[in-house]
Amino acid sequence: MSRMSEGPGARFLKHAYLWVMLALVFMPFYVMLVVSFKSNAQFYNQTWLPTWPLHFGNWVVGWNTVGVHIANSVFLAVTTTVLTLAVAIIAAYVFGRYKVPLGDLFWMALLLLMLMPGVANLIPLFNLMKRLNMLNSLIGLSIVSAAGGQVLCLYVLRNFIEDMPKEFFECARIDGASHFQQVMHVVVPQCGGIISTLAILNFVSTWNSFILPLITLRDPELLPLAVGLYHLQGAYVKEWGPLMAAYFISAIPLVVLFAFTMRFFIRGVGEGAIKG
Amino acid sequence: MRRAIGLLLVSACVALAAGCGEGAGEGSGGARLEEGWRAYSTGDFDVAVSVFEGVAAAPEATAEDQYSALLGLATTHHLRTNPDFPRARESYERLGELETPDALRQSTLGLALVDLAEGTAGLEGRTNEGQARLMALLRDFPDDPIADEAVIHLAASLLEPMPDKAAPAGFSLPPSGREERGANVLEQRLQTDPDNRLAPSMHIMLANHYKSIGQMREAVDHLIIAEKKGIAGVKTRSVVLWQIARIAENELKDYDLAATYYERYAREFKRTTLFYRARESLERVRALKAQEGA
Amino acid sequence: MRSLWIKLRRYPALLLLVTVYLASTAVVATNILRGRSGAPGQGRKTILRFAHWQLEPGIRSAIDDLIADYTALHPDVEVRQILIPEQGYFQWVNTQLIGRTAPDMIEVGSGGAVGWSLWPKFYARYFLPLDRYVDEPNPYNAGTPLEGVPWRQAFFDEMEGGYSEELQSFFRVPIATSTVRLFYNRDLVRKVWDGPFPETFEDLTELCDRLKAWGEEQGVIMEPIAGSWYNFRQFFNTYRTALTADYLDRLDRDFNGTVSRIESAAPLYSGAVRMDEPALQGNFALIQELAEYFAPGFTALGRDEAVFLFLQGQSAMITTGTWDFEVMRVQAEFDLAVAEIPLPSPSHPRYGALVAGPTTEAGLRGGFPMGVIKDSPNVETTLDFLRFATSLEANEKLNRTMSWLPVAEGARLAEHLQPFAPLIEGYASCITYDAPGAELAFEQTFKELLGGKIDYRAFVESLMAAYDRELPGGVASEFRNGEQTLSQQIRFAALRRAALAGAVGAEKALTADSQAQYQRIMEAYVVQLGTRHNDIRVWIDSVAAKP
Amino acid sequence: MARERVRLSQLRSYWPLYLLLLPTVLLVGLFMYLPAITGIRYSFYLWDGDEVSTWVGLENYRRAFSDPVLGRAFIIVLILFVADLFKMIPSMITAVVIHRTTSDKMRYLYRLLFVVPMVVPQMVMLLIWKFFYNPVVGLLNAFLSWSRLLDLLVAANGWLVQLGLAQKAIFEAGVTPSWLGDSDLVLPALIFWGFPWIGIIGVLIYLSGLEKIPRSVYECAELDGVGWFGKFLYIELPLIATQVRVNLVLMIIGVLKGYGLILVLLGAEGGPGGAAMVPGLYMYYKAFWAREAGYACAIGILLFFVIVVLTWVNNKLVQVKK
Repeated sequence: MSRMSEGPGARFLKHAYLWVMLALVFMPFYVMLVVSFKSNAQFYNQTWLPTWPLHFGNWVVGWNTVGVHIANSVFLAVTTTVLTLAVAIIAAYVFGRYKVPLGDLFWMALLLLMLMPGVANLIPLFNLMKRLNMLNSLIGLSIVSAAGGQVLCLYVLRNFIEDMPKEFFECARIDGASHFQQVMHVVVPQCGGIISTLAILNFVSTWNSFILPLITLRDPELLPLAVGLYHLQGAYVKEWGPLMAAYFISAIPLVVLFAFTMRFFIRGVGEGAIKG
Repeated sequence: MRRAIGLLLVSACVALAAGCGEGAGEGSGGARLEEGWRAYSTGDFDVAVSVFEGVAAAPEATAEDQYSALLGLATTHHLRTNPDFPRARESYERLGELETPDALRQSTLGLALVDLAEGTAGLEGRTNEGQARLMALLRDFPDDPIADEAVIHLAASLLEPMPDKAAPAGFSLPPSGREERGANVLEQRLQTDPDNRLAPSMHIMLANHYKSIGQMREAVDHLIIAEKKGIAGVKTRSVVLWQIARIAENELKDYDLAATYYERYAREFKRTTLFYRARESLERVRALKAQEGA
Repeated sequence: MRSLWIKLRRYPALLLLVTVYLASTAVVATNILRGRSGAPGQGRKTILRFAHWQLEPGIRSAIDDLIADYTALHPDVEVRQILIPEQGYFQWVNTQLIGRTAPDMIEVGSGGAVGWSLWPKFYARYFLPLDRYVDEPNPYNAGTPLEGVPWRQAFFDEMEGGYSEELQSFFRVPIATSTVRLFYNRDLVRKVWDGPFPETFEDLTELCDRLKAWGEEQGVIMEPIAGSWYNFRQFFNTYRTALTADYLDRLDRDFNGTVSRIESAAPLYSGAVRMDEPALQGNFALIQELAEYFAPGFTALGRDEAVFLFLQGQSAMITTGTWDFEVMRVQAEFDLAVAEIPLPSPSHPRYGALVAGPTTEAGLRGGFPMGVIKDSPNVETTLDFLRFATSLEANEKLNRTMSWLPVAEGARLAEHLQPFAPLIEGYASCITYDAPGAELAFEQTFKELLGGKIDYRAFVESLMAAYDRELPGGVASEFRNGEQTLSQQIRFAALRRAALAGAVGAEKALTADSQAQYQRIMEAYVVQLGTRHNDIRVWIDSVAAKP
Repeated sequence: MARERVRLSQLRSYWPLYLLLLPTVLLVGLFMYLPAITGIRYSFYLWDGDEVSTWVGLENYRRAFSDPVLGRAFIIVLILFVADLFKMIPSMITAVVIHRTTSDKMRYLYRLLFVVPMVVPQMVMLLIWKFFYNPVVGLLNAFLSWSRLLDLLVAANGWLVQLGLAQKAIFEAGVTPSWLGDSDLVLPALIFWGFPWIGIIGVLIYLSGLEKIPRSVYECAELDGVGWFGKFLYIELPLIATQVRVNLVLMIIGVLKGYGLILVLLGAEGGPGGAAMVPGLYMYYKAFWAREAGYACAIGILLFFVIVVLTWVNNKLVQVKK
């Protein structure tokens, strides 16, 4: 049976297609880079191709505007992610292993939440945060975001734990492991892949989250990147070069993150979906 | 699902509990009352209510404190953004039981206003009750300054077009005769006490009434008197001057009068959007006058 | 411990993450600590926060200069600006106020957004009434002609820009003001136009035609007028006033000199005033004619994009206010000049007969108004800063550096700002087309008309349809809001009454002499009541008159 | 693994489980359900979002059902939804093509490369696309006029008008189309937005499905001489049904709830003639601009029901054969 491989023409076609697609997908990346070196005049006269002289000054300006916010974003994103997963994993363990009375009701209710449009609930949520003195504080913000992240994480993790062989838990239990220990020593190692994937997804979404920080944070020195940059570009005359440089800088941490975790991620998303 | 709801209630309580940050601070009746009134004036009604209730309930509260507290409580319930008429009514009545003349007047006026408000909101017969109360107030305390405000509210309720679900416009004009009564109330007050502290306001009301029924001469006369008696508000004053001049020119064709008041307007209100128009109109009426002369 | 280290080494990503996280936590913590505003008296610096939406380049630095001058006098104070883009500003302020996290002072002026109409309500709830301060002299005016003059008298408009009619009380401190003009690129204009800049509408269109032609023969992009919806409205308002000012006597049923929204909407609704009357038709015909010279699809362009076109010389003109002048001066690489928006001359074939005159700026009030948050811990310091900002010298300097018009009485206008001096002669706007409830519909259909999607007839039809559909509801809610204002006034009157009737504490809670205020409020109340009754009558009549 | 059933009677020994659930329950209940419930409650009020609120019963809903703007909004969002159905295809194809590339190394490389653009901030995409559509200096118009496609469009438009198939001229000679400023072009512009419409998450999800296909299946197909398209139709498509369904659900939710893009791009009125006023945006407009938060909540609830129905239909239609 050596007819598996197709002719060279077909193969070339496939690769050609993929490279074209890649080119298109990378377009924004390219533009971001090119424009970040332009003065407004250059940007105006020749937007899409590199122009000389390159204005490295833009990057300095960009850094000055963004630098302040990076720390906030990292703090916010990491705190949120850790909190979200810590809470979700434990709950998922219960949902995945046991049928506790009324558990399913809560489960249904949880899934319904995914469909709730948020705008109108924004005001009540805000009032609530006010009552709890959670406004203008990164911690408060990350707690709320963690609540938002629950639904997806639970949904995916539960299916995973459900499909894990019973034996793992049984052995652990025979060794007298408490529920919590079972989570630590059985669930976490076994679901490492999917957990890290969820972590990345959470991280990215928090990193890009906009409306909530915009509303709940007051002091400029607390703002995360997305909002800080929004303020920068809300100016009545855009300085395109520094703007793009700033955005580029704000993207770098994500690049680093991906560089390290790509492997889990690519696998994880897939696995998660099949279970879903 | 019931479970979920129950959960929500629990968490709601948590939230509320956490929310009740500002406890009622201590302090002498006077200080607390000032705090309450300030809260009232800045629109923190919940604070105001809690303060006033606190003082009113305090055993050591003096009669004055009681009076101020109950008045504040009633007024807050009555005029807060989402009025609570039943409780306002109840506190006004408590106020009335204090039996100092001041308390009695304030409570009567308050109750009347609540009645009127409920009447406007569509409760049957309330309007009449309110008006009756106000008349009683006028009868019992004719020479107390509070009567002035009573007159204004009474007149207002008689003159105002009533909201009316049935009417295509959502409002219906007052039935014939009611407006006249409104006007009479004002005019009587102005006869008995022509220089009461709200006299200018009353004249303005009368002027508005006459304008609306097209008796422009009377309207202008009242405006002129109001202006003579002295209007405290700068903006109000500019409007009055303009109205006199405009009506005199367009309706009465009394160019002398128009000229005098345009002139005053142009002299006193340089920094208004009507300034240029006033100067222009002044030229015009002068020209017209000249024509008449010739 | 060691085992943990080994574990970590196995996951470089994790290791990195942990370190970065710890670092960022440290930064965040220090930020928060530095951000803590110490209550006055303690060793720590007092931090004033100051939110506004003037993101125009140059303004921020100008205000920083002001702050520097102030902190030079008061080393124990630090003032920080919070700049929020205009699009998000109202929502931001709104939430900060409800959340009681608002900064010490915020800009509370009138922007275009629907939500701005809510300010009065906010003043009453969240802002500090200034009545008890405005009559004290401003210490920073010592040694100037204004020495010893009460604060409010030290403003060119006697601080009317800070007075809230609805609440009969001072709530704002204006620190600058501005007017709207037509900016143009003299180099470009000279290419096709010799002699002075057009003073009539017909010359303006002529100029635009020439510019277009020139652009074509040069083979460069040339959209004569740079416009976004924002900038376009300034044109529209000017011409709306110019062509409809004489409707005053027809619409102003209670002779109070102003046309209320209902007085304007009701006749259009009933057909007493018709969209096909020459003045109204002319108004839109003129604006359509003008729209030809804007960049295509300008209604979808952003304000920044319009300025960009102008600065890059792709357009020769733009209308905007003083607030954009500074950035233009700094960034324009051409000879920038300013003129008034030209009106059709009386001899203009179609519009000449309809034009009443220009829009008056006699009513100009102090702008860039700052409100003081009543539960800020630093009220006194905030007021002191505002006194400084509005003192003769500081205010003159501030406005020279940021190219706005000063508000301090007798402050000199910088030479380059002369063209912005307010014009006294002219009229106030009269008809408004965006009737209560039909705002959205008007904006949408109007854009259709300008985009050439629909002709005037279709425009009028769909607008009138929207009137029929939306107006009853809109008017009703307009009346509801009116009721709220009235009950506000009764509320304030009741406080004064209580004080006069000797209720303990009420007198102290007041901001000024209760007797005078009581009378002022009652007057304002009866005037309001008159307007309201008049509006209701007008509405009833026009509903009855509607075929 | 079958889940262990815990009976009420056993709760004495199993109560700690609830302890483990507590954090989630608290978080979700407090920060997601409480606001949602409040929102539902206020949908029966005339509420300005702050403190002015009066009970009006079903008034808001009655109003919603007779509100032409809202009706139009739902039609618009429907159009966008249908368009997005087609916009799912590129991801599918890409996934299939990647899957069919024989060398494992390349396959991995491609995935890697496709993931990278995920880091580009949304705002940048927005700015770039907005500039791309800019009528005066935008790339699109430059391309159209350079490639003479514009003239073609003008001509086509002209014919359509002549044939009476179109009423008005959208493209006119000498007038550069303003894609975001023209009520007839806004929707197309939004639909074309984000070309080539490859969502990496989607691609990965499909790939994971495809991986489950045993090589033997292909071999049989080869034997029967099934063409590449046949393979796609008979082998691949059925096997990724689950994934398609997942993506569909995500897509439905995203489209119907979404408004951020249009808000930032075209403003709260939904662009010229409100041509892009989607329900989500209308809700936002009512809540934060018109300050009719009560009405906004009502719209939100209606929207919620629509989404529920759609998701249900989707799960019924896209059947998964195990």
